[in-house]
Amino acid sequence: MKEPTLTEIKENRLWRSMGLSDEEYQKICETLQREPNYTELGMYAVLWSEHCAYKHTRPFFKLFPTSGERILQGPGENAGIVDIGDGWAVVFKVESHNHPSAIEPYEGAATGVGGILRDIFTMGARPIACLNSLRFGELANDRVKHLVKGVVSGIAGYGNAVGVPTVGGEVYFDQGYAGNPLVNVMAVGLVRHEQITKAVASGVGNPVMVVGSYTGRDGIHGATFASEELTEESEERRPAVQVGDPFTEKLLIEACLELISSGVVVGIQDMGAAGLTSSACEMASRSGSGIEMDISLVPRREAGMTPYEVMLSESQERMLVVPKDGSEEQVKAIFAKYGLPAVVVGRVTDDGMIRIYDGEKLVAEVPAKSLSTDGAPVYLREGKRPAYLDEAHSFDPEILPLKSDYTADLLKLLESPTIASKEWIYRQYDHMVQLNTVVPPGPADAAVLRVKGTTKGIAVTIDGNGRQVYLDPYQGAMAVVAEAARNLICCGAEPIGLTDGLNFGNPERPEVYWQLEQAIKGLADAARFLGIPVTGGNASLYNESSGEAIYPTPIVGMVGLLEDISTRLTSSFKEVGDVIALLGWPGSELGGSEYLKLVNPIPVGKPPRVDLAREKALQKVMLEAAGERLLKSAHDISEGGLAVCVAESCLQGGLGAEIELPWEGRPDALLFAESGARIVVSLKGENWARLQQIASESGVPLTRLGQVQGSEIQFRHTGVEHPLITVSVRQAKDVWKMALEKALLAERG
Amino acid sequence: MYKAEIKVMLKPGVLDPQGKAVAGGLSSMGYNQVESVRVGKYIEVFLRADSQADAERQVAEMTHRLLANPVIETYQYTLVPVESEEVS
Amino acid sequence: MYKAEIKVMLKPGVLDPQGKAVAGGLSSMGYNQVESVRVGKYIEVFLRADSQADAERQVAEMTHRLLANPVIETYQYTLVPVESEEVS
Amino acid sequence: MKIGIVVYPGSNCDRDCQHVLADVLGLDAELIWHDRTDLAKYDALILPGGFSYGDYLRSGAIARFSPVTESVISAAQKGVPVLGICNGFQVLLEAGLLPGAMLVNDSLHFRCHSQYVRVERDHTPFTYGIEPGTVLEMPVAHGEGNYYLDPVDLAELEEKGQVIFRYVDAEGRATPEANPNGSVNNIAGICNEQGNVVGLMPHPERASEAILGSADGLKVFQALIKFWEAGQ
Ligand SMILES: Nc1ncnc2c1ncn2[C@@H]1O[C@H](COP(=O)(O)OP(=O)(O)O)[C@@H](O)[C@H]1O
Ligand SMILES: [Mg+2]
Repeated sequence: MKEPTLTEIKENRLWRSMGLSDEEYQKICETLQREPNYTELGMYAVLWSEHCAYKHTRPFFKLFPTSGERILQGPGENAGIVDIGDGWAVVFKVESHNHPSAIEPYEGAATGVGGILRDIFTMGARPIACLNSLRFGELANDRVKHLVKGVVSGIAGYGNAVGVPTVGGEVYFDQGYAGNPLVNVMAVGLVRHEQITKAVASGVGNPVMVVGSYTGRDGIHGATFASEELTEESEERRPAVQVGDPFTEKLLIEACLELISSGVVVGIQDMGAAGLTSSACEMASRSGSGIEMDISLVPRREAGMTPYEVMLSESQERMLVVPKDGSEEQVKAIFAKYGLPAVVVGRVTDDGMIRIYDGEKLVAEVPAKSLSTDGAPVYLREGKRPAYLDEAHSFDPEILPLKSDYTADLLKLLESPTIASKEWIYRQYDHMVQLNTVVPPGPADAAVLRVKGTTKGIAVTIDGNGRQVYLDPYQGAMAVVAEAARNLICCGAEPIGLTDGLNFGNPERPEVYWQLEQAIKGLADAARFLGIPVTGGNASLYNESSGEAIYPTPIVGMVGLLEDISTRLTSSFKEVGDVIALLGWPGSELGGSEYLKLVNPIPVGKPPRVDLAREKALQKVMLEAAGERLLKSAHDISEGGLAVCVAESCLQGGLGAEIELPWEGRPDALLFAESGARIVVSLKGENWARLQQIASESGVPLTRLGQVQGSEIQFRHTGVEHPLITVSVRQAKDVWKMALEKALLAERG
Repeated sequence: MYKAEIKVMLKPGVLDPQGKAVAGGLSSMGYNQVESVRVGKYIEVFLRADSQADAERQVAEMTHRLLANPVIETYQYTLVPVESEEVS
Repeated sequence: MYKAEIKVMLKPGVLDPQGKAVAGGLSSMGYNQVESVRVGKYIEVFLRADSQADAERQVAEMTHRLLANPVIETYQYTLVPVESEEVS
Repeated sequence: MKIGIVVYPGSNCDRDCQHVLADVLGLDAELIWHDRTDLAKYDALILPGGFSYGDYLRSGAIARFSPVTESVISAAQKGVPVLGICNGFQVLLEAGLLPGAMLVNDSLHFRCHSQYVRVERDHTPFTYGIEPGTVLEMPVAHGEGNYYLDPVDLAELEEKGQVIFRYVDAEGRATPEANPNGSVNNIAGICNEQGNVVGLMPHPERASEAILGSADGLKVFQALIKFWEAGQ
């Protein structure tokens, strides 16, 4: 392939097809004081893509609280790092792979896992867990079923093979994602403080080495592709789909960790989106240095690759390493042990330039800083409150007919794939390898991992709720942070850090921009108030198909710490006769709930108001109660409300419950509202007084709801004779356990 | 009855981790003259059809829709009439 | 340079869960005339050899030793001389 | 007693096995990279789970030709106790140390969950002293664990008492529902004719500490210690 000339670039405005605007092209010319050649243009195009440059989200990032006593690394590196004491730290980050997964679900999801893992071990940490957050359209659609099966097998195929357990996640099925599924993956690693490694290219004269897989023509322009709307043509964009090789990744993990412990590494960076271009430029710009390399030395899989192709290739399972000068042979020997090439391709310089040679020939020369996020354009836009909000908010749940029996509604909720058991999914994930999974996926609001050799535990969760964010991006985003935190404290863990994933539509549309702005403010305000620093995140914009944006879907991955893992809790009821109680405030806001979705697929109503002071007080009480071992179970109220929450605790434990709702109000609202700051706990009667004391000291209401019983789930309303819900545990469990599998395997017609 | 023999391969240029690993395995077994290996799928479909043309149409369609993944794979097939086959 | 095209199939008596699933998938897509499906592997090996006979010997051996598992699988191969191939 | 744990490129339960043997049981357990061939100093060998060579082509197929495997074969022939867990079992099948082969699970999916397994015979180093009929809870985690042997050889395997573990329900019944992958006769683990080589799909090392849900798997490793102490 011959690369277009300067004239051809200008005549055909080739930057446009790479996703750059005319103004951006001008800005490049000004920076360089000349016109960029094709390779240089390609480098700018990928690094100035939304995916790499955060052009629309960057201005908001300063809103996030990013510091704290435990923070060893905030945003800006490949992943955040939080200290957990005893010389250990937790490294974590979330990443989206929405567009690739829409086109090729298996490989899209698989390479997403591979990419986020590299972000973790590049910091010197051993990856110890993966989670995923998924959004699909409704399962009635065959295309959706195909996507679900593909994505789940892709996550399994990659994660299982590399030996990192997939310990949790969340999945929603909703019309809002019909054209544009979301696949966000989070990885968590564990590192000794002294092993922490950064992605910097410092030390003039130090070698620059490419290690790992051979470079091919995979995914050229993947980052640009991730920054566009999905169209019919994107289905044709074959090269943007990459095939993952988990076997090579496993070897790369072991080789990199061995290399890092050998002490010769100055900096190391994975080659993710925008491949060699981004890794070189990021490593250089972080340390204010430059890099000079000869890409004819890069080990290749295919013949005849042009400089443009080599610089932009997104071949997976590769890293860029800057070792100390003189240690090249040692690096090569370590990689050779794992059968991987390690080749010196260049040197660190002091002039801040990325200078690329193809043999003797200089093929690109650009200032590293100008390529980096510091140099990329930033767009502040005018947001506009979307018109749909007024109509949606005007929905009044009071118009719903009252019923005397809500058993059928509970069963419908338990059967809806969003709420039903996710066992069909996590059974395909190896969630046990590495022997740390103390609370596996399923029985609790978060997964709990032990830290071998200590008494500590780490709890991890990932959460989002696009329906509520759609109805009120600010409140909805706060609710997501609050829910993630509740999920951790329900396991007895104190939240210590969060990473966010911003999944939105096209930010150039004022309504989407408004959603983005509001949601980020919500995330930031909640994180600040609750004292949970943000250590990093990811943005995936342009999630649209046929002009329809997805629901604005910020997701939050959160990590919590248990100083003593033996105080952990799960959500299942444990023993007949235990008291069941509500810790927190009664709630009856039905807006945006799964219950309303039964009657109206589009989200309607005003979503629950978030009261952060209440959330904080509740957290304190819950952690104290867990620490004193007063509780047998804890489960936060989220999708499906109190009724589903209690039912889940029953089904997990195979026991029933006898509940009486002591509040006034519409029974459906009491049963199914998704208001926050509420946790259903169970405990031995003898611990009641102490729990009440702790709760009242913090001003948190504690309400007795009933008790655990044998084989039936029953809800009554005080003063009403006919029970609101009566169903056997067996029947509810059959429905809940099999629903997802049935919906997925159901034949058409 | 017709028998379709369908070969499904990754498109040229798409990474083939299996092929790579097998090539590595063969070379460590001493087959040093192996240049490269590609691993794909081989699928046999036995079907009833009114005519060769009808069988052809069905096989082309099902291969494109289900048996191969056109995003990363290519395929080839041959179709032969067979006596009633042992169906397994 | 030679190119070996190797088809590896499960032996007739061995149940083929993948083939069964594909057949089920095809029938639910409306291909009711599909009688049965078997899924196997298709492997291409490019190798240098002094002669067709030498290539033949190598391929037979590597297939028997590694590419197929004689406990459950059978295989067939063809071998053709080719011009130097693009190696991927 | 010194135990060697063979590490192939792509093995991923090697460190888990080492953790249980060394940290939980206090044994001397070493990792052996696949290019080594000197296994003389080991009193027992373990082939752990994982995805050797990505399990590309067939599980265990390429690992069978790693240098270390030849040495494992000769050690096995000399009577050294050898245990293959999951992928390790698959390697033993490919290496011909145990009869049969693995097909993909009948569900076509990877399955990871807790599982009941019944111990059938106690004449191997890894079941020594465990009462036949004992039901152990040990997780499975595999995509290709559907054990196959042709009917004639299967009859012989049963006849000779080489079936060591079977998938069962909580009550110890080998029902079709208790079979996670479609294995013939609910077979979860077998041994060679001499009894010193054992392969099983479930993961005893994942069930060796109560905090992880079950400590039943520890019995398998303790059996080896007893067997060793008894000078068998
Ligand atoms: N995509 C997934 N991958 C792995 N585990 C999942 C996934 N989705 C859900 N889970 C697990 O299933 C359980 C129930 O999930 P969910 O229905 O979201 O529960 P809750 O509403 O209580 O948070 C959790 O343990 C969760 O981690
Ligand atoms: Mg949830």
